[in-house]
Amino acid sequence: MAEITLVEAIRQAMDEELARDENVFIVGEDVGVRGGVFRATVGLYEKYGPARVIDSPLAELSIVGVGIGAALYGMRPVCEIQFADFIYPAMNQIVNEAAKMCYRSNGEWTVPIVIRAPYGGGIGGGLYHSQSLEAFFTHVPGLKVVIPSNPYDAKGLLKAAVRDPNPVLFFEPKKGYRLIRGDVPDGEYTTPIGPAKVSRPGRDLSIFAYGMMHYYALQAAEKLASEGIEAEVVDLRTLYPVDRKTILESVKRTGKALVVHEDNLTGGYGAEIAATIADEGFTDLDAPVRRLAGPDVPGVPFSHPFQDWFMVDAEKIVEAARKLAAY
Amino acid sequence: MAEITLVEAIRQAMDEELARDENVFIVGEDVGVRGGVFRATVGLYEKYGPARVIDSPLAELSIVGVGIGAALYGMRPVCEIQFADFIYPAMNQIVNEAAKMCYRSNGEWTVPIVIRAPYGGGIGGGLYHSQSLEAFFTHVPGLKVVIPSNPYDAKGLLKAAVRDPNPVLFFEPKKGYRLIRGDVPDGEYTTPIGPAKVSRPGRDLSIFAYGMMHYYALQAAEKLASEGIEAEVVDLRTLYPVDRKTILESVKRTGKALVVHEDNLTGGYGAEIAATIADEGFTDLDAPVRRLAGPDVPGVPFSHPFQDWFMVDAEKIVEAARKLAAY
Amino acid sequence: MVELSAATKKDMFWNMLLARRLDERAWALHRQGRIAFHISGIGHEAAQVGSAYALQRGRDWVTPYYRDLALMLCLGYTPRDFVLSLMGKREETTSGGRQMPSHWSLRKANVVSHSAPVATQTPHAAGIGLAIKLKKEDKVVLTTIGEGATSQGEWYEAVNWAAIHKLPVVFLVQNNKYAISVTPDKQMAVKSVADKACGLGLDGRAVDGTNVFAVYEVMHEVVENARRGGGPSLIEAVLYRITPHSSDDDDRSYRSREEVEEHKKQDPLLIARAILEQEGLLTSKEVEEMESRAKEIINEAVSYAEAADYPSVEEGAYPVYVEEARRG
Amino acid sequence: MVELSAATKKDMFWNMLLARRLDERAWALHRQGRIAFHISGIGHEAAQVGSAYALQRGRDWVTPYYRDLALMLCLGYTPRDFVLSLMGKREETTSGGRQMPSHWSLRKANVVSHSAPVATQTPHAAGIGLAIKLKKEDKVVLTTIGEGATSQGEWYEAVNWAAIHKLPVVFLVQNNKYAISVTPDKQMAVKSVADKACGLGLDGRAVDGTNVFAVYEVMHEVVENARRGGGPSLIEAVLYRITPHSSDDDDRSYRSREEVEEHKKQDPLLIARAILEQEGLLTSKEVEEMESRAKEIINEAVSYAEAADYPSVEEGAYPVYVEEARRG
Ligand SMILES: Cc1ncc(C[n+]2csc(CCOP(=O)(O)OP(=O)(O)O)c2C)c(N)n1
Ligand SMILES: Cc1ncc(C[n+]2csc(CCOP(=O)(O)OP(=O)(O)O)c2C)c(N)n1
Ligand SMILES: [Mg+2]
Ligand SMILES: [Mg+2]
Repeated sequence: MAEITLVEAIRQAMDEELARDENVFIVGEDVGVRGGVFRATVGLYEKYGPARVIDSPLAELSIVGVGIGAALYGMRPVCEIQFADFIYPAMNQIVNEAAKMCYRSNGEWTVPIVIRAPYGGGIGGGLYHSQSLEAFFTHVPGLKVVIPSNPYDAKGLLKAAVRDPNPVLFFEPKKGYRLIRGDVPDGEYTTPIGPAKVSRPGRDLSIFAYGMMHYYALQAAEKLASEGIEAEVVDLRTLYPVDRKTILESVKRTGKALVVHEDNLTGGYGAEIAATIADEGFTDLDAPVRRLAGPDVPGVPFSHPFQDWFMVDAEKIVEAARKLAAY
Repeated sequence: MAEITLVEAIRQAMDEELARDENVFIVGEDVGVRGGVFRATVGLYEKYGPARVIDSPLAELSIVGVGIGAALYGMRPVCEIQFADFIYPAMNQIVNEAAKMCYRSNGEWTVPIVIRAPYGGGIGGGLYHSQSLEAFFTHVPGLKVVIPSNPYDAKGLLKAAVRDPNPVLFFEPKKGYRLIRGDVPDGEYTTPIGPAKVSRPGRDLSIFAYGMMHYYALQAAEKLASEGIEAEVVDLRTLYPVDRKTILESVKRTGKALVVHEDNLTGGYGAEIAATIADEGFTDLDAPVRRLAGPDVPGVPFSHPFQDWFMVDAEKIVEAARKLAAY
Repeated sequence: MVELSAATKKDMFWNMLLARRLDERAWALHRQGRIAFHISGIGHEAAQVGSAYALQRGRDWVTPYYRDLALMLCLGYTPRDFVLSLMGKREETTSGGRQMPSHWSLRKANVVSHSAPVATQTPHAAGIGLAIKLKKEDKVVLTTIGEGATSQGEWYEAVNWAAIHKLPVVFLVQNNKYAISVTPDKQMAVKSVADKACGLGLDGRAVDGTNVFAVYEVMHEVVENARRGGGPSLIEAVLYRITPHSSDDDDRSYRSREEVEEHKKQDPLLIARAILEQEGLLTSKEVEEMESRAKEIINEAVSYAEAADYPSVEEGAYPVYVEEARRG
Repeated sequence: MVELSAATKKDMFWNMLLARRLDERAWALHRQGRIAFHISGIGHEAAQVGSAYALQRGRDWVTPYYRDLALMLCLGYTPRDFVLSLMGKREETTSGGRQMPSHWSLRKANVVSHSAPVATQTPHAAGIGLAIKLKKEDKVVLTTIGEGATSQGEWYEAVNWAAIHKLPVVFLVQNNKYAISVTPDKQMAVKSVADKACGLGLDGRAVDGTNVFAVYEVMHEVVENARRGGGPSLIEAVLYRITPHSSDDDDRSYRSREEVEEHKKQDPLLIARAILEQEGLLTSKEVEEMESRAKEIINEAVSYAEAADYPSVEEGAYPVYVEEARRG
């Protein structure tokens, strides 16, 4: 057991999977000698060589499209998109190809690919190095969408993603890369893709979050507890397909739901969670289903007062939870 | 006043806007001599010439990207994406460029572009000629997303879209192109982008729909009325930014909400409507907020029994509404 | 080049003929209202059959496009498979009735499932080529496309990958002079699609796509070159789309009947037949026999498919994920 | 070509020098922790200044990229504007503090706002070129980019458009040998970026991007050719990125110090100075004067920007739509 950072957990997962299965390879911009701009692949090029850790041309469409081709052949590519903000050129390959391949060929062809992308703001990246893109993909049957909130899950989920026979989008909260630390066991383990996790039980309201926002939600719950409000925190982890059961059970216990994400509000991922609760959890509700999310602007603006204004943080969660608890 | 088809209304709108403003031009695949694969631009090439009605290379990214450039220069491009299913290569230009231009330049640059795309199933088009894509764009601040349900609105909204200083995505229910007919006045008019419309008042429940589903919702309401259930039908028309006021007022009147779309359920556009109601309309609700939508599969499968299974129709709306009314 | 045996040459002709008659039957079925959609490969047979025979069929890989009926028949796809697909029947082999007709998939022949958005199959070919290279195997990938679709950035990125990494990929462009209604001068500023190769750093050549043996010769050379590690090639097969784009198209709006009639003189089937007859390898009688064999096979396929069941709707819900696949 | 006057040549040198000193100051501010991010144009000055002077500045259009500080200064962007941007202050001219530094926009000089995703500005240039052509005006669009970003399909599609329609666009590629850590041999299979032109059907040329006058000469020719309706050109300016990719980068992980030092000998600023001195157009004294003028201007810019206000947060909510723009 050792305490490591989120990014180190991710690096370890790739290292171990490269060692385990020779069909696994890494492809992306600057993943080779540079070790990735966030250093998530550092040392892997030296250890596994240029055939297993491939510096791609600067072209995301082909990173994914070529990855899909290799996956069709039986390889297990792990594609890195340098920032989630740059994934759009690959949308056609992800949504029309990877996601639909199994269904459209009635299971004849499958695409076991992992697409990793750092997401989220709070790091001074402005409109184009801060985006959260889960809402674009959590609407696409055939994909799995995973967002870890801590090193243990990050490592276990990424290893599971590499072994998953389906295309998996793996979004990593880049602000947490070095900020979030946690214990990771020495031996081999995976964390199943699918189940959400009640990371802190409570009775007064449920807070649903993931990634960086889950980190803040736990901090908020701590603060709320000191005020006598017991918030249950649920880490969604696998956003798609989502674990509706855990969500609804939590609402049954607490009667109140606060869905938190950093992406902008309207049409964001939280809408689906709120809609699910408003339908299947309706009779358990003691209050409106609340969402706390980024404002409806085109991105996280650069100047730091703007950024602080945009970002959801522990303080804002406390405030929203406090109001909801008092409803 | 003349009764015309949906596609003819769209054609007329472009014809009139081309005549009105020399900055307007049409660009897309086969929009020239061929008059568009759905004949939406028929006759325009002959009337306005190859400089105003431009056959693009087979490359959607550049149809939109070049359109954006021309719009920056002050032109008013109307870009046609032959089928909405083929819009993904242009996502980067739509989401990262068109949508964010005004905000990121603090209003210095604007992109008055219209992107038209036929959407939806029920025409034997299989996975790749049947997609509904509104959910990808109704999450993107800076865009406007419009879907007309009848010839009158289609003409008025498209003319308004051409004159709108912002980027407008205009999705057209292709199944309704020739099926949906309606009166259109002879003179000039526009229909404002923004407001939803109560297209049929009722007291027992509210049905929220748009495009083809709105057409079916009206049929369903007719049927329901014969059973003594008075459904209020709301045509959302402008999906983004959405008219929350009209939605919430309707729920206040009826106490029950059924959101209908043909796109698959999870993460679909209906989630946002349901989530809004579950928050701001919570105290008005007498029943769970229901959504009726396509199944969570990667697309509309080709074989006609499959297609019938996938598609939401009047019958399915009646059934869902009946259940909700009885709640 | 490897000299083709008489039997092989006749076999090539037979596949062209079978593809043509099957394609014609599809048009007939459409006119009769027995099917809803057909997209045709008439005029493309030489390019496809010549290419197919240059492959180690069943061993090499293919990411094809929708006009490749003749190619598919050479690779083991059957007329029955095709008619099942036209009719969207349950037994349909590429997708169980999920995809439109002519959206191929044939795992046993390493033919990858493709979609309708043009050019998406091209990066897959590069990726398969990369995998072959990483695994140090001596296989080749063929990927096909129309000339219009080479305007997609997707195509450029894929060819670029193959060129950089010297991947064993052959990019075959079937230049039939139209992308629905749009002519090549509106797609590209180069005179020939083959010219695109020089900007990407690979070998590029144009070949008469109406002559099956000419196509075979060039394709055989570049396929074997790729197999030996010589890297990718871009081959443009110059031909003509004799039919409308698809059964939904009305080509009279954008081209004259005279133009089409003129090109019918360059019918690849007639050209192949003339060559074989001139070489004394084929008699009229043999052609007649082939014709009736084709008719028989196609009749059988139509009856079979028409009697076959539609899928039952519950099946439509699967397999979204591999875990739900019945046959994976 | 038009012979440049002595005054103009000195002016070009001055802009290079000012850009260099401003850029160096940005690095210093970053080391001091007074700014959070800088992306540098050191080594790119000749390519940019030579290009700027080939334009009818204020009349022609530009869709630039992030390294274009020297270009922007020639077009009327000021050191004060730049430092305001580095610090994200309210008065910041390109975006009111919304965008990262070096994401230019200067409406009065027809410089279009660009984003971080590389190559997205290229289709905009084609579209502006199309508009100019449709309006029958005699303006030209310059668009700039790095060599790595020419791997994007987006770039290919845009250049293709310009070539097909003979649009008045000049595509300038600043080949600085790196895309962050990735070298051109991993981006393309052609020897020179200029070779990409032949596959797209336009004129392509490489020029020594460290010699401002050589760049000017070529750019002047192709800009005027485009203006006359002669169509687009692709110009590769060959140079070297002397600094790390950005202040977030550590280039020691992928290139040696020796390599960098070697290239510093080809410093465009030194080369321009040597040429002007040799031509007897510039004295050491004049250079000294320029140096102190630059220092003064930059000092003023830094003091001004540092004293300036941050935006107030309510402003962050606007202008998502044109209707909400305060200044539109
Ligand atoms: C991305 C995308 N855009 C548009 C279409 C609609 N479409 C189908 S085929 C076609 C023309 C293709 O022309 P070409 O590539 O020359 O192939 P051909 O059909 O002539 O063999 C078009 C525009 C599509 N399938 N995919
Ligand atoms: C679409 C996209 N992918 C990745 C990045 C991250 N990125 C920023 S600059 C850069 C390298 C650009 O190299 P090049 O085009 O050669 O320009 P240079 O920086 O060398 O001037 C990369 C990979 C980006 N900005 N946009
Ligand atoms: Mg064609
Ligand atoms: Mg570079």
